[in-house]
Amino acid sequence: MSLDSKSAAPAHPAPGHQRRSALGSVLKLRELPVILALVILVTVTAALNPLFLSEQGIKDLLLNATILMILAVGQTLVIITRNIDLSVGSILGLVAFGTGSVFVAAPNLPIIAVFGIGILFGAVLGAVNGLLITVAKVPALVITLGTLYIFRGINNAWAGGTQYFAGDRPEAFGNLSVDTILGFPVITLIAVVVVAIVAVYMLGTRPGRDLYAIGSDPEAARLFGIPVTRRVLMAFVVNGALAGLAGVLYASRFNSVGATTGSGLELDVVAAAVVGGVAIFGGSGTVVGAAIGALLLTTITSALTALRVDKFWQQAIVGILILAAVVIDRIAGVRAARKLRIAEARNV
Amino acid sequence: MTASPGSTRPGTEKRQKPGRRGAADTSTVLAVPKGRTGAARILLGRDAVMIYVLLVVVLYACIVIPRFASPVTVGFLLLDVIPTLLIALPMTLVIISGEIDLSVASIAGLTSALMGVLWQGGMPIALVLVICVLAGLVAGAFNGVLIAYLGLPSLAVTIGTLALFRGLALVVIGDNAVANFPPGLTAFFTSKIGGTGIPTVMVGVVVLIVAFAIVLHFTPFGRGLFALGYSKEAATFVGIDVARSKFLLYLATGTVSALAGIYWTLRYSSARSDNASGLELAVIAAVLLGGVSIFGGKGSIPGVLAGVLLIGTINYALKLDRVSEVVLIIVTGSLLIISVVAPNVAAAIKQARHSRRVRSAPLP
Amino acid sequence: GGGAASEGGDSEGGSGSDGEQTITFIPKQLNNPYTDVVLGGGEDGATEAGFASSEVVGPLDASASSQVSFINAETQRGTNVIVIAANDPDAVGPALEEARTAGAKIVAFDSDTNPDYRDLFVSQVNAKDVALIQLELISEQIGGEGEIAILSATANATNQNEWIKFMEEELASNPDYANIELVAKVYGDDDDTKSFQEAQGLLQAYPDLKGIISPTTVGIAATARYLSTSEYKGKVALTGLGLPNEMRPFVKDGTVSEFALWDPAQLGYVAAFAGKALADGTITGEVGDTFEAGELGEREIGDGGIVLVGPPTQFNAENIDDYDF
Amino acid sequence: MTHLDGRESGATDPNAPVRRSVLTLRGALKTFGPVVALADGTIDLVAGEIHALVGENGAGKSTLVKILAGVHQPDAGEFSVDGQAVSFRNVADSKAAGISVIYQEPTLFPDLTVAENIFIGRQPKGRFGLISRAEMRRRAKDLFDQLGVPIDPDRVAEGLSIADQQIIEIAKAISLDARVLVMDEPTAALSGVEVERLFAVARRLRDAGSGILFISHRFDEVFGLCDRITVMRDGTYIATHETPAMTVEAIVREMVGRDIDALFPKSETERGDVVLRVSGLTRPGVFHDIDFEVRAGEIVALSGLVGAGRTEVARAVFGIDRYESGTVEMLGQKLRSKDPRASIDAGIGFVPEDRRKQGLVMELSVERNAALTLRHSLAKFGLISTRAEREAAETWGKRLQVKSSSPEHPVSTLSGGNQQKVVLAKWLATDPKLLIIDEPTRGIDVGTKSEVHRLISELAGRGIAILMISSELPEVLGMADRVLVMREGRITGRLDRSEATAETVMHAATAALESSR
Ligand SMILES: Nc1ncnc2c1ncn2[C@@H]1O[C@H](COP(=O)(O)OP(=O)(O)OP(=O)(O)O)[C@@H](O)[C@H]1O
Ligand SMILES: Nc1ncnc2c1ncn2[C@@H]1O[C@H](COP(=O)(O)OP(=O)(O)OP(=O)(O)O)[C@@H](O)[C@H]1O
Ligand SMILES: [Mg+2]
Ligand SMILES: [Mg+2]
Repeated sequence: MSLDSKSAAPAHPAPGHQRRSALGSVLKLRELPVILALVILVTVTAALNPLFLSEQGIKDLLLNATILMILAVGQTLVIITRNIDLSVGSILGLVAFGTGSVFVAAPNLPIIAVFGIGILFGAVLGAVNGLLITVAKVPALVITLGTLYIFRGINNAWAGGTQYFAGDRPEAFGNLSVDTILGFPVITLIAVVVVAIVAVYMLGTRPGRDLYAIGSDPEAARLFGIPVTRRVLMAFVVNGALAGLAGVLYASRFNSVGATTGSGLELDVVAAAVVGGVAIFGGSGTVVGAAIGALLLTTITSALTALRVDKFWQQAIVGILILAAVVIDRIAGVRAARKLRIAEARNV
Repeated sequence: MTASPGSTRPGTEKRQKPGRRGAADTSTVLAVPKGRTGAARILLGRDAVMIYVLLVVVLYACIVIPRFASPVTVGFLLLDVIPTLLIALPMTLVIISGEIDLSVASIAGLTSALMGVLWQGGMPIALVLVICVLAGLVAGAFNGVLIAYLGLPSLAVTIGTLALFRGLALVVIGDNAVANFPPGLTAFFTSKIGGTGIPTVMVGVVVLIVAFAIVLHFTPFGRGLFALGYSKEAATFVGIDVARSKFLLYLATGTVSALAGIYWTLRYSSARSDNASGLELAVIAAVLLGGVSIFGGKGSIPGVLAGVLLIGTINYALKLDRVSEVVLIIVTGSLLIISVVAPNVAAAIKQARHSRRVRSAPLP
Repeated sequence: GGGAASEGGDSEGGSGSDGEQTITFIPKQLNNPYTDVVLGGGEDGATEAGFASSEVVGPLDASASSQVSFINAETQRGTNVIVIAANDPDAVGPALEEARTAGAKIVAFDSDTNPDYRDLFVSQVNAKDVALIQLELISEQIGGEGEIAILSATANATNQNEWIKFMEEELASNPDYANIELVAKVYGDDDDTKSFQEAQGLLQAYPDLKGIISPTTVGIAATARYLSTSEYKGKVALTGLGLPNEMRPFVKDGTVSEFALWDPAQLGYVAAFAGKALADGTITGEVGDTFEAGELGEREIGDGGIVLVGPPTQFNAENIDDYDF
Repeated sequence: MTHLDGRESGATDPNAPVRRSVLTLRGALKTFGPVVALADGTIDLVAGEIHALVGENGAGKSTLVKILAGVHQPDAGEFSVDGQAVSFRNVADSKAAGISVIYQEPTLFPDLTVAENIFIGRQPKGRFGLISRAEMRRRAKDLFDQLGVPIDPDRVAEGLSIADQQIIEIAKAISLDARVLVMDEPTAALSGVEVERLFAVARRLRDAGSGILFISHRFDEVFGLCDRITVMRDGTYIATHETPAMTVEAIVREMVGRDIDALFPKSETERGDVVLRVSGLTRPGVFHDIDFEVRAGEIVALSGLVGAGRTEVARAVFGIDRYESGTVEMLGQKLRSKDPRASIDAGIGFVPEDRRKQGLVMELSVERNAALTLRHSLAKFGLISTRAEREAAETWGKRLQVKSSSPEHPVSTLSGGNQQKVVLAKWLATDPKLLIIDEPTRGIDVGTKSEVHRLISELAGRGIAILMISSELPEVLGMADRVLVMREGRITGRLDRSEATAETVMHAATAALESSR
């Protein structure tokens, strides 16, 4: 072949647009729609019902979101690797009941130790999921649907009719979800710190980026030498640990923990991640987005109540919100793809 | 053309070094290159395992649990599993085509709510039923448009419609419950065929089962579903209309979910917004237990039938034995996990044994 | 607890012949503290009344249809007496019919079924009394005027709905309550989290709310928890039906001043004796029939086939430590 | 069938290393269940050489590569790096040993940016030990400058053409500064220019002391680039030769164990009536005003540089993609846009360029794949039977000599060439009037290649109209009755067989382009 001039390679765009303006990158954020939705929702509601943004109102909004936020962050790790964990509700239930039991068995245990035990317990349950999935190489949806039942069954067998109430736990522990620092409830601050740590990890470390690569194409990741098994296992363990943390916080905030604590939570958690722009088939999305998704989902319920919207409409509206999030994400994706194509076509 | 011998047939190769046992094994395995067809294929396949497990469980229950072996069992058991059984049929096709539908139970609930309101509003029951089925069709079409034509991920979409349809059910009927359906009709839905114990409605269910089995296993459309479950792109290249196929499947899930909703309402003679809630996970568990691959492309109706009946049987047997539902939950979860883990473990053991044998063979 | 009791199901009982009578309790939902107390009384009653075996079976979720297959299985086992707290008055109907056809006696307790489907209903107390007590308590606590709301269990709960109906009627007709306005009814589905958030929503949507009535043990405890952790503690009154053990901390910290409940154990106890009398044929469930309910003495079947157990007790800071359930 | 024992035909002895061996594999065995993919994998790579590995489809080349890469663990055999015996448990081990691999199938992460794709797992770190994106972008740009291709490092990999994907793979591999670089058919998707650039890079790496293992089915590349050649057949090592001592014929004989027929067995055929007529076909930004016709018995080649838009035209004609204006007529009937089913019914068959993603359903059995195009015609009363499928599949499998252990096995267990045969079989089974073949011999060995060419000629001889897209100039010149040349989405040259030469085709594909700049 006789061609050697560089200009003969026609299909590539000129790399002229590398420096992007700050505004441009904000506008390109995947999380932008959900942030906008949240801002609009809060503004409109507050305008109609000032109580919504009273000190107590804000505190309630944040408290409501806290547990779902932590769960959504964990779930995001797992979803990004093209897996899913449906058992989080059951893990949360087990750990919450476990927390209740620990306080009853050892009332003088330092609170921090109880957190440690809860997180560890969750991590172990997450590891059960992760090991089954990675070692036996079976789909996460099937395994975690299985453990959703099994963990719940164990919780039922363990707890029976026993429930532990807020009164069974030290007051300092319950106060974590009452006291505030700078207007933020303590447990919400814990959640925010968790989100921040995981976000940095996902964005700026190699193992974090590996998770995206794995979700983007698991087979390629294996061929490329990314330790897929270890990373996916880690994602499940972390998710379990976060569900464990959420379980401890649940015990701090709510009154009773027992056999059914946390049931049915799994779909809410996945919905929060989806609303926050996490692609359900892995490879893209951020934990910050998922956290905001969780905040939006819990806020919308409060907002509708505050606006005295007929309660029968509330669930339908949540459904529409989820669908809207999916559609918007899609439109954004299509537009990005079209832009790429146009950029290339011009360059032909 | 004179073909060069395939690397997969080393036994015929003159250059093949003798005494390598792995290779020798291979040639004997490959001495039957013809595939299996018909009955043999079904009886030895993955689906068959579930059928055998079902048979064993039924037998065991008959021996161990007093009164289990009776027509009464058949009746109560079938009445319990019919909603799962119904929805599992289209769900099988949906999952084989590589999608999922989490909104089925909500569609059933919406149908139930609608039925209650319309009947209470004084509409003739026949018309109520027709409208309810149409409502299911519309709900399915809504899913179908979003998933098939707008190309949105089904897991995300149906989590949304799971909430939406259940919400609409609440909007429709609120916190009311309607119970005064025509006694003849509700009685029909719990009636049995003679002394067999088989519920009369099973006749209709069987017709649906046969229809879905034929569509999936013996029609060009069904062949297309398997192909597109594995690879939508490749399916497009052989002229399969991916969007249309998927749309039709969601119509089917919508409609059958409506039927399940109607059954539910009339069997329990109670129309409420929360009817059948949580059924979606039970259906999916049964379908997956029946050997359908969650990634699409693999599965069969006989396998799914076995999966549904297996859970149903264990459920009823445990109840009859007054064993707590806790056990059922744990058993269901474990079965689900075992059903996917076991084949992989078996394959791994086989491969490990094979490798060990090959490795231990003396090298030339 | 109830869960453990249901495990021992391998007993060969239930043939139903020759006085070897069997009784099975089907609560709304297993693993619920209130239910456990009720069933505890039921077990005692069954033993004292002379049943050969007594069992507890039931669903883990309180949905309308979940009890049906348990009734079916009991029918097939030939259980003589089925005691049930219905999640839905009608959904269990056809199954109960079948059980009766097969010879079983049906006693409803705690939450009634449609009267066509049972032989009698053992009610905690006169529905109207329960409703009125709660109204009295809230009126007292808010000083006789202001907005109140109700946080109930599920939207279909038979017993709660009946009480709410009486409350609404009384509010409309009794001049003492003229200044009290019922502004909302919400449902926590007997789920701790849901009830908690419904309570929170109420306070946000109705800034002038003075008091909440929660006629369900789960609801009142969850609401109390929310109030005690928020700025509304001590400002918004709360009453309703609660378990003393669950409510103790909230009474002590001033969130709740007074609430009510009957003794749940008596409910199960009486139901067991009623079942025995039905099975023996000493009563048929007619109005006016009487039977002996062990240490609680004679009971009479009232209008609508209802047996009353006893008056509700009111719990407050003074007496709450005297009770343990 | 003749079998030549390769070891006798002037082979160098691999056991007597001339220079320092960086990598030696001897007697490697790899089985997958009943399939013996590699019976005797042997290779000896020395520092500072480019070493070709050749063999027919299914000879076990890629399997050998995956053993070197640590993807597969051999069942038997000796493996040493730098004289030290090694056994890799996974890819990471292989990487740590300095082996860098470009696989036959591109392994990019579609959601990640191009830069991140190159540096995944070893991203440059900046402050606080966190990844520095700026640095990563800069290095990626350096690499592309080196390769002379302007790919935007910040775009996501999703939607890149196969050629661009391959270039990123190459960038990734060379950025590793590995001592051993293994390239499994890196040029299959590349055009002449890019191939030349790749070769320049490869030579530079060799001169810097790396050992390079190069796999290709194109002999001009093998002979033009490589210092030594190792031949494999049927999973077994045959021989290693110094390149200058060898001829194409000798290599081919070793590869297939016999003499093969001439490539391009073109036979003159009668041209019949117009079968396909495309007029004014336009999709803005992709192709414009495409007019051409294909007659019965005629082979029309669509030539041009990679990215000229040939595939897009073919997809539009077949109905996979929509077009904005223009018409496609099949036997006088206008075809609807975006309706492949109608195209199939009208008698068009389409062998797409990406056989793994488009041509086949990889996990489906061989027979199901072969019968997929026939699902409607095999059905009786709307019902289809496995037996009918099997028979149809077997008929065509035999005709095309598809090598598979069982028709029930997934088609993914076949080698690349045999997969391509299954694709051809499934379309031939539909008895098409027009066959569109995109890159008919991509990744196909010489033996099969000549077979495919003979088949195409034979089909044309039977009156089937053939539209062939090919990036291989010799194939185009050897096979076509007429050549259409595309450039930047337009047809810039229409050449009869008599006029078509390497110069005229290349001129049409590039000349105008140069004058416009
Ligand atoms: N994972 C697998 N499972 C079963 N068989 C396999 C697998 N991978 C490869 N094979 C078989 O091993 C043999 C060698 O395949 P391989 O891909 O190494 O050939 P190749 O020389 O690279 O061919 P090509 O030139 O077509 O790429 C083939 O017969 C193939 O079918
Ligand atoms: N998926 C895609 N997304 C965006 N642009 C694409 C895509 N596929 C192809 N293109 C662009 O469309 C144009 C035509 O590409 P096409 O693949 O048709 O070229 P071709 O001539 O068939 O080359 P090849 O030899 O690769 O088959 C090119 O500019 C290419 O970059
Ligand atoms: Mg290969
Ligand atoms: Mg192309």
